[in-house]
Amino acid sequence: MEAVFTVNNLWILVATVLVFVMHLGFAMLEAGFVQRKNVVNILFKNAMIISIGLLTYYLVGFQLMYPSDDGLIANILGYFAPFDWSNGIVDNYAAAAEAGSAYTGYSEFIFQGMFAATCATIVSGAVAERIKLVPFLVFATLFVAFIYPIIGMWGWGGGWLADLKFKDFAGSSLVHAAGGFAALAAVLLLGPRRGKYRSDGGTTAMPGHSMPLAAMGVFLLWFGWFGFNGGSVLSADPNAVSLVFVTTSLAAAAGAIGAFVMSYMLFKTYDLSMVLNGILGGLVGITAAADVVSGNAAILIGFIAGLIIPLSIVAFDKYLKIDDPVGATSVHGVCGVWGTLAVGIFGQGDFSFGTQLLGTLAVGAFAFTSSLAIMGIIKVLVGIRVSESEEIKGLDVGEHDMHAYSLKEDGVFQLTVE
Amino acid sequence: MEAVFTVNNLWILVATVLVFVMHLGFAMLEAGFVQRKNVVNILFKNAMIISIGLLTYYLVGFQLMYPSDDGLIANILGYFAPFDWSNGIVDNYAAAAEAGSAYTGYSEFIFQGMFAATCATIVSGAVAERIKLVPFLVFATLFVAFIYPIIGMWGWGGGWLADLKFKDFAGSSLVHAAGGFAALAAVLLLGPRRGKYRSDGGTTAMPGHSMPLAAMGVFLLWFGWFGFNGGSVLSADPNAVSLVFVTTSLAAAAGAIGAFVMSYMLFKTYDLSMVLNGILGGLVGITAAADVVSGNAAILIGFIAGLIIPLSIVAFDKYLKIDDPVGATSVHGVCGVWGTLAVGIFGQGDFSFGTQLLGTLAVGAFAFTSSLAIMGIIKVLVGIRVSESEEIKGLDVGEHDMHAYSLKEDGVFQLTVE
Amino acid sequence: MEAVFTVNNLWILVATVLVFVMHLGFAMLEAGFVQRKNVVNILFKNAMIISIGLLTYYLVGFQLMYPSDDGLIANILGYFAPFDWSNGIVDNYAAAAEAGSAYTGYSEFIFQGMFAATCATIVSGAVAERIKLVPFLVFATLFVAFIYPIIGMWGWGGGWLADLKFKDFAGSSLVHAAGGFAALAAVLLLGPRRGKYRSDGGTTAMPGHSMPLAAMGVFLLWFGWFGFNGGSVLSADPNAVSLVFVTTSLAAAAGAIGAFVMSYMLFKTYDLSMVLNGILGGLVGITAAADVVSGNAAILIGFIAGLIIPLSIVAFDKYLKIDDPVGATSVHGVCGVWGTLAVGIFGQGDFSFGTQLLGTLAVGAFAFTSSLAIMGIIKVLVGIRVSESEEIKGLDVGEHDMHAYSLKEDGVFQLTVE
Amino acid sequence: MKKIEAIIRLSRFEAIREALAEIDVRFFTLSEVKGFGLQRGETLTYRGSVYDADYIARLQLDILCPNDKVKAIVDIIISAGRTGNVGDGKITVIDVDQVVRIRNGEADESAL
Amino acid sequence: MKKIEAIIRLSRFEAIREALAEIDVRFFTLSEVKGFGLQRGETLTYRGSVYDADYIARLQLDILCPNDKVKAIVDIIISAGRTGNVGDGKITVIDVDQVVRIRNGEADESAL
Amino acid sequence: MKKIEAIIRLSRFEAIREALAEIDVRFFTLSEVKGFGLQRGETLTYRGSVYDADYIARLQLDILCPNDKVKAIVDIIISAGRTGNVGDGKITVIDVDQVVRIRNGEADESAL
Ligand SMILES: Nc1ncnc2c1ncn2[C@@H]1O[C@H](COP(=O)(O)OP(=O)(O)O)[C@@H](O)[C@H]1O
Ligand SMILES: Nc1ncnc2c1ncn2[C@@H]1O[C@H](COP(=O)(O)OP(=O)(O)O)[C@@H](O)[C@H]1O
Ligand SMILES: Nc1ncnc2c1ncn2[C@@H]1O[C@H](COP(=O)(O)OP(=O)(O)O)[C@@H](O)[C@H]1O
Repeated sequence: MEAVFTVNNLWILVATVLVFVMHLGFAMLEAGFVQRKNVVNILFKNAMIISIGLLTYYLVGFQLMYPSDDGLIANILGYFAPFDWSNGIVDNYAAAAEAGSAYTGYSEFIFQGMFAATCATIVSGAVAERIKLVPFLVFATLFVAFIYPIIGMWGWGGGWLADLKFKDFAGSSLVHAAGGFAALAAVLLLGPRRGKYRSDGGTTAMPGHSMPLAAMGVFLLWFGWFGFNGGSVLSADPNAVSLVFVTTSLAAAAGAIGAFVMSYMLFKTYDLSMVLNGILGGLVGITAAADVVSGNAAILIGFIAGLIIPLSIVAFDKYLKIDDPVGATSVHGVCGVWGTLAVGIFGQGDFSFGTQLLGTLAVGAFAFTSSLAIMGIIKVLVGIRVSESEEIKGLDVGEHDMHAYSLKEDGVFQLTVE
Repeated sequence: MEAVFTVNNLWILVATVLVFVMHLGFAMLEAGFVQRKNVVNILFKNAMIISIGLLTYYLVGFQLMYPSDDGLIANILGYFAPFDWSNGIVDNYAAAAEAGSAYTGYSEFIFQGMFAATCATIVSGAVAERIKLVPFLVFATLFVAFIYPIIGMWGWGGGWLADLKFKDFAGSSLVHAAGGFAALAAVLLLGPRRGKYRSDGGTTAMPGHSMPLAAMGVFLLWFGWFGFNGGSVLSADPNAVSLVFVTTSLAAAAGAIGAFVMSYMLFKTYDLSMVLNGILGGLVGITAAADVVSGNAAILIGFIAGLIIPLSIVAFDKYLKIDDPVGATSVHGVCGVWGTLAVGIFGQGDFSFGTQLLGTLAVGAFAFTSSLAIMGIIKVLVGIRVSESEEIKGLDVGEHDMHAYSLKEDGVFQLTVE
Repeated sequence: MEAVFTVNNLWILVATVLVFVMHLGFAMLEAGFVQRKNVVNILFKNAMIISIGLLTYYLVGFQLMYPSDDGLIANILGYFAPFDWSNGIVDNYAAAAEAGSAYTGYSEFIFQGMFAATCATIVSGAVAERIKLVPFLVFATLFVAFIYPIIGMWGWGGGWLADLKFKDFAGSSLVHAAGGFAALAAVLLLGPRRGKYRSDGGTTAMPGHSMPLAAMGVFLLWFGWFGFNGGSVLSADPNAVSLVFVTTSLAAAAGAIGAFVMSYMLFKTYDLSMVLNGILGGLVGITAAADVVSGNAAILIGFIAGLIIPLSIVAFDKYLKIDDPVGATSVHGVCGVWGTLAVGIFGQGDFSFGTQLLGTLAVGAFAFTSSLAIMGIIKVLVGIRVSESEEIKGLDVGEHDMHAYSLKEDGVFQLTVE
Repeated sequence: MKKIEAIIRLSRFEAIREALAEIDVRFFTLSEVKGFGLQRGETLTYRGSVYDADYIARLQLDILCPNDKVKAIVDIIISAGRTGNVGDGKITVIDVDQVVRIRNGEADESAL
Repeated sequence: MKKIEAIIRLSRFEAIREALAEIDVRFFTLSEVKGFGLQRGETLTYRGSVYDADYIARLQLDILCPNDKVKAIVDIIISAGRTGNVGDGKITVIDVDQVVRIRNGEADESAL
Repeated sequence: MKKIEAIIRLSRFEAIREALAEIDVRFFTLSEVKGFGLQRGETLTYRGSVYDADYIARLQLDILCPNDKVKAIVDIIISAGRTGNVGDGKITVIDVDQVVRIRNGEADESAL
């Protein structure tokens, strides 16, 4: 039994490493999708978010999400304390395994910590190219400290959604829709990038500066998702983990096809950025149901997510005039909701569409309103948007006194934009 | 025994994740080796191939490659059906382990699926910068649906090569030479890039647009190869997997040295692109023999593969006038053959050089002729090559209406080539 | 027990793969931090170092580091021989596990080999943009063949530091400070880049050419560090490995915060390159103590390392006028020393600050003087620095006849600098 | 015929282009240049070393036109290109001997 | 002396260069410019927003030459640079007061 | 007024800029160009194919100035830009009809 415990624990740790890579994936995806003048800024935010996220989750988030007692208040709001170091260790592996435990407390913390930081990262792409650095970091800290853990506790920490048998395997709602709706709130408060919506009613295309970075980001996210979904089995159980690998991969693949088809129908071209987002949509879509559907259902879930992506992106971008440079609201928000509902449609087991709908709406509404509140307060206090002149010259020079791609060679000269 | 089953299965899954990363490796390598105007196109193809590959293998390829009965027809051609979902699960881990099984059916499918997609990717680099998108995707689909599984079945699915005791551990022939010879067929039908061979008999250098991307791709491929070869042990057996890690790494390293030496002798310069291809040559070379050679032999196999690389690339490029922008025919085709033969020379065990030769020729010939047939039919029906004007302006604008590196900042302006 | 052995061995192999990725991380980090005209050169060096490093370690280094007898001479200098292939195999897994063994000889070799190559890579960044290629490769070979193994043997191969109970868990001193001090020696012999220190006493900023590559490198290094530290547990022991994951991550995160704070205080801007180096500083800092400190102590160790980074980089760069383009001396040298000392301050167990100080000084002094000697001899014999005109036009054209980012499209034209 | 060379701000380009189109000047050649003048570049920092990016990205607009259109074009660029801040740029007018259209060899005014 | 400025297609550059070499014109300066004229740029799409890349990449060839070589050079560029499609570009000839070779201070014709 | 166009080496730029500043010429426009002349580019190799990079990166410095400053500027550029090796570049002086400052419409000498 010691061996069983060890292999289960090892998988959680390997999965942790894979989820960590998702932060690189997000960093590259977002860097690729922003303009050249804002690249340092987005990289800076990504490097800080994983760091702040882990520390905050250690100091506050973890205990809030997995409250150790279950009194009334704790059940709703959890409580506030750092991760209890003495809970990390398992005394007797064989006994623990016998008792159904699959990993140490340290493993649990670090695996969950990577998730928490992921959720904050989702917001950073949507608000790119115009948000002030420090206010954003404050928001991210509060988000990981309170909003994410409270939502997580509802579904995974023994809260009311868990009691209702709401099913969200690895977090279509609890992570992705939460991040997506928080992003939506932030974008609404922030407004579109300067020049995005013209006075003639048209929408200006603002192409990302590097498709190789964006593509790399998506491949790395898929790579990391094997840990995100596979690790959410919370053991190395062969059937469960391998099933999740298959459903996750098939959904991602089908997401690419769905986006390929729909974007061709809409735009009459083969749009790489849509196919990349389609893969992510498929991954987000399968995340809630990855362990309770067949391969065929996984393909369908992913394919539909892929179809949704171009429609949703265009709807936000052109019709609702909500400016989200990386499509986080569509990928994580809309596909997160779809994935949660898909459990109610395709899930093999005792799942209720109504509960799924209720759960995802509750999560979305809470993430949205609480983010709106926090971001709104920050906006009132110190402002959240860079000045117009800083936006024109770019946040790299404005916030970081730096270019992403230096033009200086041997002291010859250095270019400034405007 | 449950623990043994679990750890074996876990390794296959981790190896799956590593083989997945090879797709990112290929995408970056190929993107780095093409011209700036064709980067979106190559990324698009890579994103689609992994997606189409997995789905096709699920729907057709897997059952064809591992036919469940072994009647006469099945033994030659396999049969046509989607992956049988109910075969995914293992009922009793301990019993399965006792019976020698090391992983679930899901694990087998997803690990093999990643291989299948890899094989199709090999072709994409060789035909880069001039093939039409949709015809290529159709070819890739048919390749993963039929050609690859039939070849795979011969050697790994109980087919005639298996009966002859042909040894190809992880696919020097069955994956790499198959891909390399398919690439050769495609390139022959397609012709060289415009301007590559001048009327004065000279060869125009068409440098890849980004060496950092190419180098990243090679490191990622080496990274993934630990799963490709290590996972092909098909269990986590400590001696076997660790032996394979050592031989694989030493051969890759020796491949770099071989290419370093030979390219310096030929060109009197330190050619990064050759050293990168040398690493890949070493990896392809060791793939057939990775579990049956010593460290010294692995070094020799890799070193010779490294020596072969510059010779073969120059032979194809300058003398045979076969235009392969990434060197796939040399890396996968020629080194694949070399690796297969090396089993007959260095392999510790009962291996016959003649059988190895027969096997690799059969695989190469079948991959070549069947690819020639499929691609030829597509060529006749709809054409496989973009128009000259599209080739001049680049496939990114031609097929995707997009630039890889946008020149547009804030709506100021956007550059078109010609 | 067979299962326990298998899972332990599997973790060492997975950790090997992760440490391998650190080479990609270094390659990208260093490529990002050099000027555009020296990118091919740095990539070439990184591709060669891992290759040369593994082969050299196989041929010489491993036996020197882990001498099989322990006579007087062996205890000090080890002895010279290739890795003994027959030692790779374990006959009976269950028996071996019972006897406390956790992995095969092959696993040990390949895991250690990746470490050895890492140590040589540290030097390559510091000497970038002006060192001659072949002399550097000769140095790297000798470094991996002799200097690193001798130092490693002292601490990990039963040498005198081990006898003194010097504690260096995964190599803050034995790997990182060794590399950092070797880098310092090389930089002193080599001198600063042309134009770096002006006649007016000022320091010229020479910005790296690509922040996305640099950021990617740091994320990949953090990724690989899970294997570097986690694998140094030398088994998959759940408590130990998961504890190490937590301390490693928290220190890296705190390093980012420390560098954020200190660089803002010093420069009044949010310097991405400092935050990236801060993460690395935190990782190097925790490496000696990762298995013997609590989360709080890990945060403190990382945070202090992060504070040190900007101070140390500025001290070297501006005041000592030691020109190290990537900050290897600060990240690996200074933080390596700090990490070793931190064991004496925060380590839970019987550690002596004095021994830690003695050990890190001995390691630093030996790495420094022996590197100075080797590099000095090479300098006298063949020279180590490229010519001034080569430095101006860049090493890519000078040593490799190649551009990192080709400007040639379809044979239209090709640009040379000067 | 004259060649008008205008050094302008990137951010005024769209406005100038639209204004020129209104007086039917739709053909020109653009290049990216670096300007050094009264307006100074940003102060940048790299690993603690502060340096000035003395140069400012500008666009140079080259317009070939008949003599009688020069005044109109110059006036349009001044009004559409002005922000009033230091750094708005300069317009230069140079005399041209000859203009030929490569496509058909048409020369001078008919080549414009 | 004159300065000839030719705005040409990227794809005709090699041909023009070879043709010029035949009449012994081997020295010139090139710059990358963006042309706006009758020929329009590609239509691009990004995440569903269609936009025109109004500008077309062109090369500008600057050749300094004595007055008597102008006609030959212009003719060569016209014949080697022509595709016959809209967008072949323009050649401008401008009078130059003075040319100096930095290396040795040689002036005018001997500086060419 | 004149427009001085100097094609110079990248590596001489700083020296020229400082020398110009000493005679109070602090405003100019730079562009990156590719030079083709007596000095030849590097020989490059890609996957075994050797090719010449015929072109050499150069900077073009455009300086607008009153007639009486031309000689001083040309002399300064010659002395600060010279290495004595083939490839130091050329200075061209062109007559300018008119210069206008976009910011305030000031014309000619007062616009400089
Ligand atoms: N004497 C000059 N010669 C060439 N270009 C000049 C000259 N003076 C100014 N310029 C160009 O005009 C741009 C704007 O000039 P600047 O002096 O900053 O502002 P303003 O024109 O508003 O006075 C400069 O960046 C430079 O490109
Ligand atoms: N009036 C002009 N002023 C400056 N450049 C011009 C002018 N007209 C054309 N050009 C340049 O010449 C190029 C070709 O011109 P275009 O009108 O497209 O074709 P054509 O010369 O064949 O009629 C344009 O892209 C532009 O760079
Ligand atoms: N006739 C010319 N027309 C335009 N530019 C020229 C001409 N001759 C030289 N140049 C420019 O001057 C640069 C230096 O010229 P080159 O002949 O190499 O050296 P030097 O001026 O020392 O004789 C060239 O690279 C080119 O940019």
